[in-house]
Amino acid sequence: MTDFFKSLIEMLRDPVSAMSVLVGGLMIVFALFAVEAKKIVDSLIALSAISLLSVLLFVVLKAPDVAITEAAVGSGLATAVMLFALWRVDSKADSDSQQIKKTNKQSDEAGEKR
Amino acid sequence: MIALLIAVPLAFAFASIPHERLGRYFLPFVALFNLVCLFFFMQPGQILEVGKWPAAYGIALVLDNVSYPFLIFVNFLILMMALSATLENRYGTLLLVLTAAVNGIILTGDFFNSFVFLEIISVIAYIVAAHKDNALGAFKYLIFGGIGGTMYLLGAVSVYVKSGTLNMGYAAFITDPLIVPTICIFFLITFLVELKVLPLGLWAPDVYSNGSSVTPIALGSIVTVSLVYLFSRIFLNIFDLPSPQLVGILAMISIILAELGALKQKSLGRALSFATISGVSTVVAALSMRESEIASAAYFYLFNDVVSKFILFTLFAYLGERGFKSNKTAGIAFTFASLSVVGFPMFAGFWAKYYLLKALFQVNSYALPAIILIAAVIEAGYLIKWNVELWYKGEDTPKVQDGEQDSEMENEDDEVEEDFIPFGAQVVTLLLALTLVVVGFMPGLIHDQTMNIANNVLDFRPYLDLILKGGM
Amino acid sequence: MRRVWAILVAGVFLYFLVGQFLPIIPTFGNVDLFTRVAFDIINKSTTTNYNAVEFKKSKDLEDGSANVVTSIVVNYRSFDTLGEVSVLFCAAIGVGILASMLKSKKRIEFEEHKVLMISTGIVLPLILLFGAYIFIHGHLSPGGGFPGGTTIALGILLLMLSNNEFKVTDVAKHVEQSAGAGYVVIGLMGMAIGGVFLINFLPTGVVGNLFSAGVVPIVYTFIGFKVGAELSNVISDLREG
Amino acid sequence: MSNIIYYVSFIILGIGIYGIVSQKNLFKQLISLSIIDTAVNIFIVALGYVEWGEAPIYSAITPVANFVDPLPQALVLTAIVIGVGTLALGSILLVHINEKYGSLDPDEIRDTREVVE
Repeated sequence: MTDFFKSLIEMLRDPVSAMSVLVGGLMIVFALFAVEAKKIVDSLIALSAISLLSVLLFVVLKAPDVAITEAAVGSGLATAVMLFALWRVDSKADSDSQQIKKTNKQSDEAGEKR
Repeated sequence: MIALLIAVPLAFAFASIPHERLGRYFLPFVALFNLVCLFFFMQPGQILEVGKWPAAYGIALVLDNVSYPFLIFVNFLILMMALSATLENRYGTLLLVLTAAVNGIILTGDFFNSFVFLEIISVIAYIVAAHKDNALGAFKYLIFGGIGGTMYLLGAVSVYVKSGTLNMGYAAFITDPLIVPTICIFFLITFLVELKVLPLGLWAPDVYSNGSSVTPIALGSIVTVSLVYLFSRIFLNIFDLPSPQLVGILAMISIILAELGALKQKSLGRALSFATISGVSTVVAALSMRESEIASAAYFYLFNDVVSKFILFTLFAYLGERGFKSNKTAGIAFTFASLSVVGFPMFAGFWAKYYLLKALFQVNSYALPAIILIAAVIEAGYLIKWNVELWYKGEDTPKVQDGEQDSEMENEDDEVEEDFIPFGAQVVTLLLALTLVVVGFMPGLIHDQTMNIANNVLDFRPYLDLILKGGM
Repeated sequence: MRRVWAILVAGVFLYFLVGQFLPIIPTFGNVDLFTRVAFDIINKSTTTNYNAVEFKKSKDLEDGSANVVTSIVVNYRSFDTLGEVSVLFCAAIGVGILASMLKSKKRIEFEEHKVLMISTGIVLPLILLFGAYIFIHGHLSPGGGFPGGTTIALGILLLMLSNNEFKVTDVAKHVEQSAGAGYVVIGLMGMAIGGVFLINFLPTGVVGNLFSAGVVPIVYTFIGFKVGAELSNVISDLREG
Repeated sequence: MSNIIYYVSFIILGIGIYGIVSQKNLFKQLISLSIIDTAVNIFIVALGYVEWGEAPIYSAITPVANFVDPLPQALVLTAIVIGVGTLALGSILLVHINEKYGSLDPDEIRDTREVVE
């Protein structure tokens, strides 16, 4: 058992492995949460958390260009675009009750019959 | 000079942003320009190193005996589509970028560059697939295409890691053959998704049956031809196909499933899309045999399948399931195309199947010919059923369907009886039907080209010499 | 049932990745760059013979940008970036087409915050300046056209969040068009002058100076404007609906 | 240097594939696709890491070339932007699906489609 811990500590000495264990583990948890979350808003937040954590990993992997691009494009813009889409999707589902959805179906059928 | 094939469509696409309808009028001229450039100013056997960097470091565009015929065929199809399809605003700009991307994916000699062009084609395909309010089909295609694109990226980077360069020629020369199958599995997954081999091609029926005159042609014929080129470039010319028997069996299963699917479809659009899947799966099954005879027959089969599906889908887009009572010419073209797909003698389809079966018997593999014949029988079944139904639709009154009306000539009196096919579409479908018949009589026209392609595709030596020769 | 099926698929793929693919790629870290193309690209010796590149000292190399990643993205493999720009171009047009086809024309409104209004007034110019800094210094510091353009687009997003009347006008379309056309024109100019498409025809100067990378800063400025205009169009299309 | 980071990116890739196949909600599938993109990007950059290398930029701190492999980073730059392009299209398609079928759950969509067809 002790040599296991020794190798663990020895591995954690250099920054990349340490970061990749800590940040990677956190990302795996967030990824699982993003996939399994009930509400879409939570999984969206988990997704942007994954992107931000991946920025940390890119910095440790000596890739500053990719880190900046991932921060701006990957987590910044992707989350904004998906949030806008989510508001449009949710506002449609929340604001109109089941009733409107029913009329939606009827209007579809009427549309087809015309 | 070769780069003009990609730069000119892109420049026109960027120039056509301000006004929405502008792109539509640029498209035929750009396609014509490409064809003229190809015929008069370019000969195969050239390499262009973009930015004057040596081929291994930068990107090299390779124009050799394999890519030259494919370029001509694809640009011819784009010209036909530009004339026949009714493009709403902004679609012209998209199709201009599609022209550049398709030319790019055929010309490029670089793994990552073909990934970028594949992604451009996929993004345009998602938008075009969402035409006619078919967002669900487009979204399913996006998910499949997204996974396919990521696999291709993984494949391209692992080729770089193992061979040190991204150029196709050098990479194939350097990578040791033991690990090539593992790397090729990534590319294989992408091609199984993009070439609609059934278990991974489940997105195709929804996308192709949305009744638009652009989607099935742009994706079904133009993109499919360029991806068959890339498939044969990567798996026949550069690397070899990992586990070819498995791919062959998968494609054969896909043929049968697609045919059975097409048989039980009630709507013409879905039947045609399943027929397209079975056509392309036949080509993939034949190409996976890696024999020059069979490959040339496969390319001939591809030519016939693409041209006849072009006619079938265009007429389906305009006439829907209303009969040919009011458009006799369209009916003739439709019947010619379906007979050619079935393989009726005196049509191109007959020679396609004939050469394929002959080549397969020479190699005495009997599984694929059996399946091709079964598929032909099933195809004959439902295509003739549809032809009969459409020709004799006149008896019961045609049910009103607001089909494609906003064509170039805005006809005000929208009389219900007279279904209007734009003049361009009529001309194009008749022209293509005519080519099917002409090739039916003189198969040599196309067969020599495909023999030439097949012989060149299978040996890697001239391709590598071209790259080593260096660019102009 | 779907979960079991999903675990099976993921498991098979992971087994292939770890079992067959991992052994053939070099273990993490011990990569010898000599066998890779990147060695010559780092030392900027693809056409000339090898001599060590020194920051602020070596002059008139085949490619002058200090940031090697930028030199790859814009100089050695600038055809990729041309394709890259058209991916974003098509995505922006696609969002435009699909947004205009939406039947329920409903603009997303945010309630106005006094604090946000005032702070945007202060912060926005800095964001735009920072975005411009990123893509102008693309060849010296990390980042380039894409993150710079996106920062500008996010600045405009902040402007949208802070006051509702703000609309992205057609100016963005024209900026996008002229920047895109500019990039292709530079490629064609390279063709006219150097005989080959997308050649770096301007002198490259000393590594590390501002004007040291020939065409690279100009190309990245074009890309920065184009990406900024495009992505602000995408966001405004999503919002206007 | 143990390849921990390879295993981490493979696990996240596996979770992404698991998400696409198992989740019914279409929005979740788009999010899983984005997770796959992020995982692949990390893997590619990790492929280019050289043990004692520095960030590949000539600067006052690193005047002489002792760099990590810059080429995978250039490839990932393009892959990230392509991922966002696909994502933007996916979200607008989702808005369309939601508007036409009223929900993003394939079962409800199937019912509405049966009613419609």
